[in-house]
Amino acid sequence: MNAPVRFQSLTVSGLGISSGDTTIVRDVAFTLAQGRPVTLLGASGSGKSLVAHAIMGSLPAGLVAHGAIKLDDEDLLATSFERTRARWGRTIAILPQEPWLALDPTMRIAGQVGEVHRYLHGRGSAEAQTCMRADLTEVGLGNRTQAYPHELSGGMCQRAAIAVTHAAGACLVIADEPTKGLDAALRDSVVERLRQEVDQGRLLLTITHDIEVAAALGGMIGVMLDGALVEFGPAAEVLERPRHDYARTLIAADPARWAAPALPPPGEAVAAARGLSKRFGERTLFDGLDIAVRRGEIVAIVGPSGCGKTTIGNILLGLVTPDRGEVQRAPDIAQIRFQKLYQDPPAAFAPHQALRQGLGDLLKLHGLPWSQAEASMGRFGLGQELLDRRPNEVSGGELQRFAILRALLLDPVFLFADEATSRLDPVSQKQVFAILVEAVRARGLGLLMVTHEVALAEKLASRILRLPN
Amino acid sequence: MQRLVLARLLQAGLVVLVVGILCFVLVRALPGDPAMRIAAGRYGPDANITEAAEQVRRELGLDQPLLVQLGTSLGQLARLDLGHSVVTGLPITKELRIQLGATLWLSGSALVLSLLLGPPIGLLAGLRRGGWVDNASLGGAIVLRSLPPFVLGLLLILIFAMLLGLFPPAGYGTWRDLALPALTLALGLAAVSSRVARDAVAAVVRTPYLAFARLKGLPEPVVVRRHVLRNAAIPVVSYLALQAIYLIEGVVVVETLFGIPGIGHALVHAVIARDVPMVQGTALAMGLLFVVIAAAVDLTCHWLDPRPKRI
Amino acid sequence: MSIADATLVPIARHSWLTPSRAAGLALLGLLALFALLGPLLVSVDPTEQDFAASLTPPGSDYLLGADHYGRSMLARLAYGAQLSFGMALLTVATAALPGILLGLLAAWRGGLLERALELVSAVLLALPGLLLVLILLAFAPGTFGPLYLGLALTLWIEFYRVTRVTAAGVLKQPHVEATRLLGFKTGYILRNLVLPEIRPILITLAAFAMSTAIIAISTLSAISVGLRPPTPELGAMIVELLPYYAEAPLHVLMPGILIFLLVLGLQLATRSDLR
Amino acid sequence: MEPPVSRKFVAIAIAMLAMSGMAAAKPLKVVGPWEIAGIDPAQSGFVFSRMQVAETLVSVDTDGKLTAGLATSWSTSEDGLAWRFRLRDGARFHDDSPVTAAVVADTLRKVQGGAGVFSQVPVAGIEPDGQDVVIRLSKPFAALPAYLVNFTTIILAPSSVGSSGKVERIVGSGPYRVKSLTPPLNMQLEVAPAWAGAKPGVAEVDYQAVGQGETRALMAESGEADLVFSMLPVSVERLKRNPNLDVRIATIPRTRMLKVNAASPLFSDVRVRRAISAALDREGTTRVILRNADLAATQLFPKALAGWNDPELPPLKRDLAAAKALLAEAGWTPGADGILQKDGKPFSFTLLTYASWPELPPIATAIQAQLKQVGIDAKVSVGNSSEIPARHKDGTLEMGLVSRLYSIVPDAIGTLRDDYKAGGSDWGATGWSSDELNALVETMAQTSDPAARAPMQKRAIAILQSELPSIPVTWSELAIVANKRVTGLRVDPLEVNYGLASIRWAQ
Repeated sequence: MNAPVRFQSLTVSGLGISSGDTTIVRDVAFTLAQGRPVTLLGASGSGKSLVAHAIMGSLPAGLVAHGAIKLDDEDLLATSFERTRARWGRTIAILPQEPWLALDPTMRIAGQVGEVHRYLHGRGSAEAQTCMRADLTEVGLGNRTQAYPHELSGGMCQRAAIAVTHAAGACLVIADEPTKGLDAALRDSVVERLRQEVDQGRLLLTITHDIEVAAALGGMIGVMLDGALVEFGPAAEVLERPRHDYARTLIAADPARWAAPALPPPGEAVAAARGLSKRFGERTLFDGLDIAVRRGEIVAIVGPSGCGKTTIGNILLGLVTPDRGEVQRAPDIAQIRFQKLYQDPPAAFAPHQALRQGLGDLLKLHGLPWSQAEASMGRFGLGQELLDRRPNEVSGGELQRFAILRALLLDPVFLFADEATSRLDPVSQKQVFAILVEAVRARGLGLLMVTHEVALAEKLASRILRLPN
Repeated sequence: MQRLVLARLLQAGLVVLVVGILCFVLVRALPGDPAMRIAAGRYGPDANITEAAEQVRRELGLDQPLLVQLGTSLGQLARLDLGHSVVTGLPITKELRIQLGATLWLSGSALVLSLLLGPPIGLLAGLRRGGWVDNASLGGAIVLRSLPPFVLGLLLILIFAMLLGLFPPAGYGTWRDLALPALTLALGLAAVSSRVARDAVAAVVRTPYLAFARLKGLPEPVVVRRHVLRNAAIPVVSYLALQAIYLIEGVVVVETLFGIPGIGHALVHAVIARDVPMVQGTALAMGLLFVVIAAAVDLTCHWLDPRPKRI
Repeated sequence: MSIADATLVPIARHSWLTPSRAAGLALLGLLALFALLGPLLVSVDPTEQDFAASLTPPGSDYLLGADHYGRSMLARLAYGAQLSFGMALLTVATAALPGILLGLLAAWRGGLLERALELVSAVLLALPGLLLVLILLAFAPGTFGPLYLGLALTLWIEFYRVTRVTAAGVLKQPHVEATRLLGFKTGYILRNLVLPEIRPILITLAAFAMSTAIIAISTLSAISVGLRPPTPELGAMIVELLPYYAEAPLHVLMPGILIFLLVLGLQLATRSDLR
Repeated sequence: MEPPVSRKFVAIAIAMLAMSGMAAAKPLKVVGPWEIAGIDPAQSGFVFSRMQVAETLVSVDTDGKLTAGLATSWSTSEDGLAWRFRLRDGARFHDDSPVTAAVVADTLRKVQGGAGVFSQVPVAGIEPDGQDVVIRLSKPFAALPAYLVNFTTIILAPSSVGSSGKVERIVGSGPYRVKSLTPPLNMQLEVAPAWAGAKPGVAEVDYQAVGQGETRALMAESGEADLVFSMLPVSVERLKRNPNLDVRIATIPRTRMLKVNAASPLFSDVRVRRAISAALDREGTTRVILRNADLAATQLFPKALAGWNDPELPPLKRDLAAAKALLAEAGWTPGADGILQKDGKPFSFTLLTYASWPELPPIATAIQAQLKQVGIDAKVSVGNSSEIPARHKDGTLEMGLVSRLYSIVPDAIGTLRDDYKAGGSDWGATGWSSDELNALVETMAQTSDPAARAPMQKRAIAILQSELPSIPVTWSELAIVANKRVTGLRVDPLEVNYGLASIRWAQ
C-alpha cells in the first residue's frame, strides 16, 4: 500500500551532537527530497548512525543534538519529546540494524505488524488483520505471517521490519545499516526494497558502509569522517570523482577496485580434507567435499549464508568433527599454529578484559617479549592507547586488526578468516586484507577465507570453492 | 515437548524411590528408641511412656530386623499404599488430605497475593529505574526480607487483628482466618519477586526489540503490555517455581503461629515422633508436588518463549 | 539501544564503588567490627543472670537494657552478632563452594556428568529442605554442626544451578573458542573468562543466601529445634523475648534491627546497577 | 446511575454487615493448647472428657472431692475386694443406644489391658450385674474410684469401635456430641439430643487448638475466642487489665522438678542434692518466668492438694552459703575455671528437658545460670519428652527438668505409688527408693479413712523432702480467660471437666 505523500523534503543544517562538553558530531548539513534519497557512507564510529537517531529523536541518554532538522518547515529538534514520539512510525520510521534483534523474539510477526494497525491507527482487529496480511504479502512474507523471528532468515526479518514501517505509514524512512551481516543475495533484495520505497514517494535516508549499496541506491551520497560530513554530492559524482582524501580512500577501498595480490607459488598442504560430509538435523550441508590449503596460498569459500561455509573451516581447525571424511593437518606442527579470525570482532575477545591484559597473558603463556607485540602494533597502525580499552570500546576495524596481530604472534601456518571483514567498512576491510596478504606472502601462511562477497573472493583468492545453497 | 514430559516422569519416579528409601533410612538411623518417641507422640508428656513403648513396639513390629521393616514399607509404597500414621492411627491419605490441603490453601493464596503485590511493583520499578518506586520497593523488600516470619506475623496480627479488628488473629476454616497468614507469607515472597521482576523488566527495556517497538510508534502502555510483560515474565515465572517450593515447606512457623493444621507443622511433629509413614507420605507429597510445579513452569516458559532451547 | 557509533560515545567509566555500594560496605564493616570486637570489649558474661534487672529498659547501668533473665542485652547482642553472622557466613561459604565448582564442572564437561548432576540436584530439590535440616538436627540436637550442614545442603543447589546455566552460556561464546585456539588451558578460561562473567550474579545470590540462612536459623529456634540455651543467637533472642513484646518492645526489636542492618548492608553492597 | 465502583463498595459493606450478624450467632469458641493427636481415648480421651463429650464412671468437683459421673453411686465389700458401681438410669449414648453395664464392663476390660493408669489397679475381674458394674480386686485398693476418673476410662458406645477393633468415632454419653472432628486442631460440638440432664446453655461449641501462647492471648484480646485455656504467665497481667475479659487462675496439682539420677556418682550423695536445692533461686525464677512468686515450690506438693501439703515442713529455699558448704563437705572443691572438681572430675552434666511445656526450657535456662554460681556446670539440652524416660531406662540420665501431674488420678497416691516404687519410674525417682516410703504408700492405697491417712502422708512428704530424689522447683497454675460475653464459667484445677454445659451467653 502506498504511503500518502505528506512531506517534500528533509533539511539538516548545522547539526551537531555533543555528550556533555565533548562534541561528537559537527555541523552536518544535507537535504533529501522526494525521489532523491541520501546515503551516508563512513566507517563505523564516524557518527553517521548518530545523525540518523538525531533525526529520529532517539539519541541515547546523555547525547544532545543542536542545529536544525527541518521536515518541510517543522523543526524536529525544536519540538517536545511527546511530539517527537508521536512522530515515530506515523511520520518517521527507522529500519533497525540487525532486524533479527529488533523484532520481539516471543511474538509472531503477524502480531508485530498487526499491532501497528491496531494501536497506532486504532483499526478494528479484523481490519488490522487484513491490513497486516497486505503489508506482509507486499514484502513477500504473505505465507509466513505466523512465523516467529527466529524462524526467519536475516533478509526476511529485514523485510518484516519494512512491513512494520509500511504499516505505520511513515513517509520518511531511515535505514540504519540495513545490510549489516547480510550476504550478497539478501543485500541486493533489501536494496531493491529500499528503491521501491523511494519510488513510492517516501523520503529515504540510508546509513551504510557498503559502497555497492550506496551506488545501487543512487540519489545523493554523503561521506562522514570522525563526526563530520566531509563530502556530499550526487551519487555518480561522488563515486567517480571524490574530492576529499578520505572519500577517495573510501571509494578506492571497494574490493572491486583493488589490485590483485602477487603471491609466490604455494608450498606443501598444511590442512586438507577428503570426502567431507556434514548434516545439521535434516539438512545436509555438504557431502563428499574435498578441500586443501597449502602454504602461501589464499583459498576462498563463497556461498550464501547458512550453506555450511564456516563449518568447513571449523572442521579443518578440528573444532567440528565431520560425519564422514578424513582430515589431515601438517604433522609435527603445533596445534596453536592453526588460528581463526571471527566475523564479529568483539565476540572474539573477553568482554571484561582490557586488551593489554589479554595480550599480556598470551605473551606470557608462550614466552614472547612485549617488544614483538609493540612492533607489530606499530605496523598494523594500532595506537598504544587502545591497550587499556575493553573490546567494546574499540572500533571493529581496529579490533579485527588486533585479532590478526594476536594470531600472527603465534606464527600460524594456517589461518581461517571467517567473514573476517563483513562487518567492517571498506577502508578497514582493505587494511585488514593488506595485512593478511602480507602475512601470506612473507611467512607462507595458508589463508582460508570464507565470505559471501564474490567480488572480494575473486580479487584475492588463488582458488575459490563455491558452495550451492 | 515429549522429551520434557518424559524427563519429568523419570524424575517423578526417582523422587518416589529416593524419598521413600531416604525417609525410612534417615528417620530410622536417628538416635533414640523409636518406640519411646512414638509412645510420647501418642500419649503425651504425662503418660507412662516406658510401659506404653513396649505395647507400641509389639503393635508395630519394631522389634523385627530393619531390613524386613524397610521391605514392608517399600512394598507398601510400591502398592501406592501410604499406610497409617503410627501416632494418630489415621490413614496417611486422610492426614495429607487435611494437612497438605490446608497448606496448599495457605500457600496458594499467599502466592496469589504475592503475585498481586510483587511483579506489578517490580514492573513500575523496572520501568523507572532509580525512581522513587524503585528505591521504595528496594527498601521495603529489605525490611521484609530481614524480618523473621514469626515477627512479621505477629506485627500483622497486632495491626490487622488488634488495631483494626479486620481479621481473626488465628484459626482455620474461613477465608478471614486465611487472610493474615497468607499475607505474612505473601509479603516475604513479594519482597523478592518484586526485585526479580524489576531486574527482568530492566533487562527487557534495554533490548533493541523494545527500542524498535517504541520507534514503531506504539504508545508506551501498549509497548509495556505487548512487549515488556511477556518477555519479562519468562525469568519471573521460572523464579516463582523455586519460590513455590520454599513456600510450601517454609510455612511451618506461620502454621504454628496462626494455628493452621498444615503440612509443615505435621512434618515437624512426624520427625520428632519418628512417624515414618507420615514422614514418607509428607515428603512424597511435597516431592511430587515439586515435580508437578516444575513441569507446569516448563510448559509455561515454553508457551511464553517459543525460541528453541535444549533441556 | 544498539547504535553502530556506540564506540564514539565516551563511556562514562563510573567507578565500581557506587554510593550505595560504599554505604553497604561501610555498614557491613561496622557490623563486622561489632561482631568481632564487641565480645572482646564487653566484659560482661552474656549468660550471667540478674533477676533483679529483669527487662531493664536501655540506659541506666545496662547500656542497652537487660532481657527477662536480667542478662545484658549489649553483651548478648555482641556475642549473638558474632555467632549468627559467623554461622551464616560459614553456611553460605560451604554451600557456595561445592555449588559453584560442580556448576562449572557440569557446564564444562557436559554430557553424562551434567545429566547426573542435574538429576541429583533435582531430587534433592524435591526433598523438603526442612526435612533434611530436622533430621540432621535430630542427630545432635541444639548444636551448630547439623544445623549448618542441613542449611548448606539445601542452599548449594541454587549456586549450582545458577553457575551451571551462566557458565554454559559463557562457554558457548566464540571468545572462549578463540582463547582455546590461542593455546590457553581450561584453568585460565574458567578463571579469567567465566568467573568474571558469573561473579556479580553469584555475589547477589550469596547475599540473599546469607539473609536466608540467618532467618532460617532463627525460624528453627522458633520451633524449638534451634541452638541450645543460653547460647546468644540473634534469632533465638527474638524468639525468647517475643512473649514480652508488649512490655519491652525495644528488647524484641534490637536483635531484629541487627539482622535488618546486615541484610541492608548486603543488599546495598551487592546492588546490581541496572540503570 | 452510579458507577460500578461505588456499587462494589456497597456490596462489601453489606457483606461486612452480614459477617457481624453471623458473629452474634456464632458458636462458643473455645481455644486451648492441646492438639487432638488421634481419637483413641488413651491418647486424647482428656479432650472428650473435658469438653463433656464422653463421661467417666466417677467425676470430681472443683476441690478434688469425687462426685457422680456415669455412675451415680458406688460401694465396696467388707474385704474391700469387690466394688459395685450403679449406673445412672436413662443414660444414653449419642447414637441413642442405652448405656448398659455390659458395655461399661467391656470398655473397662479393654482399658485394663491398655497402657493407661487403670492398668496399675490390681483388678481380678470386671462383670456387669443388672444396673451395676462389679470390679473385683486381687487385693484391697481404696483409691479405685479415683482411678476411674482418669480420661483413659471414658465410656464409649460400641458403635465407636470400627471393624478394625480400633476406636474410629467418638460416641459418648455427655451433654455434647461431636459434630465434626478434624485432627489435629479442630473439633465442633453440638448439644446431644440423647442427653437427659440439664440442658446446656450453649447450643454449639467450636474447639480450636492453638500451640502458640502469644496467639492464644491475642485471640482472647481480639474477642475472637470466648474461652481460652492456659495463658502464658507473661500475658496474664495484660489480660487482667482488659475490661472485656475475665481471667481466672487456679493452682493445679502439677510440680516442675529436677529428676535427679541418684545412682550417678554426681548425685548419689544426698548432700549434693540438698546443695543443688539450696542453690536454686525459686522465688526469682517464679517471679520472672511464671510472674507469681507464690509458685516457688517450698515442698513437693502445692497447698491446693489437700492433705499432701504440710505447712510445718521446713521450706526448701535458696542459701548459697549452705549450698557451697554442703558441696565442700561432699568433697567438691572449686577448680581453676571456677567449676567444682572431685578427684580430677569436673562437676558438669547435661540438664535434659523438653518443649512440650513451653515454660520448661526457660526455667532450665534459669537453673543453668543459678547452678553455675555455685560452680556446677549444667548443659541445657531441649529434646523430646520421651528422652527422659528413655535415659531413665538405660541409666544414662543425669538430671532432667520435668513437669509432673498429680491428678492423673485425683488422689495423689496414684502418682506417688508409681513414681517412687522400687526401680523408680519415667517421671519419678531414678536410682533411689525407700522401703519405708513404699510401705507407707501401699498401706495408704488400701486405707480410705482420711484421718488414718494423714500421719502417713506427713511422713511420706518428710521423707521426700529430706532425701530429695527429685528436687521441686515450682508449682503451677492454670490461667483461663473468658470473654465477658459468657457467664457460668467453672474452673476445674484437676482439668477433668470444663463444665461447658453450665456456660451461658451473658444478656
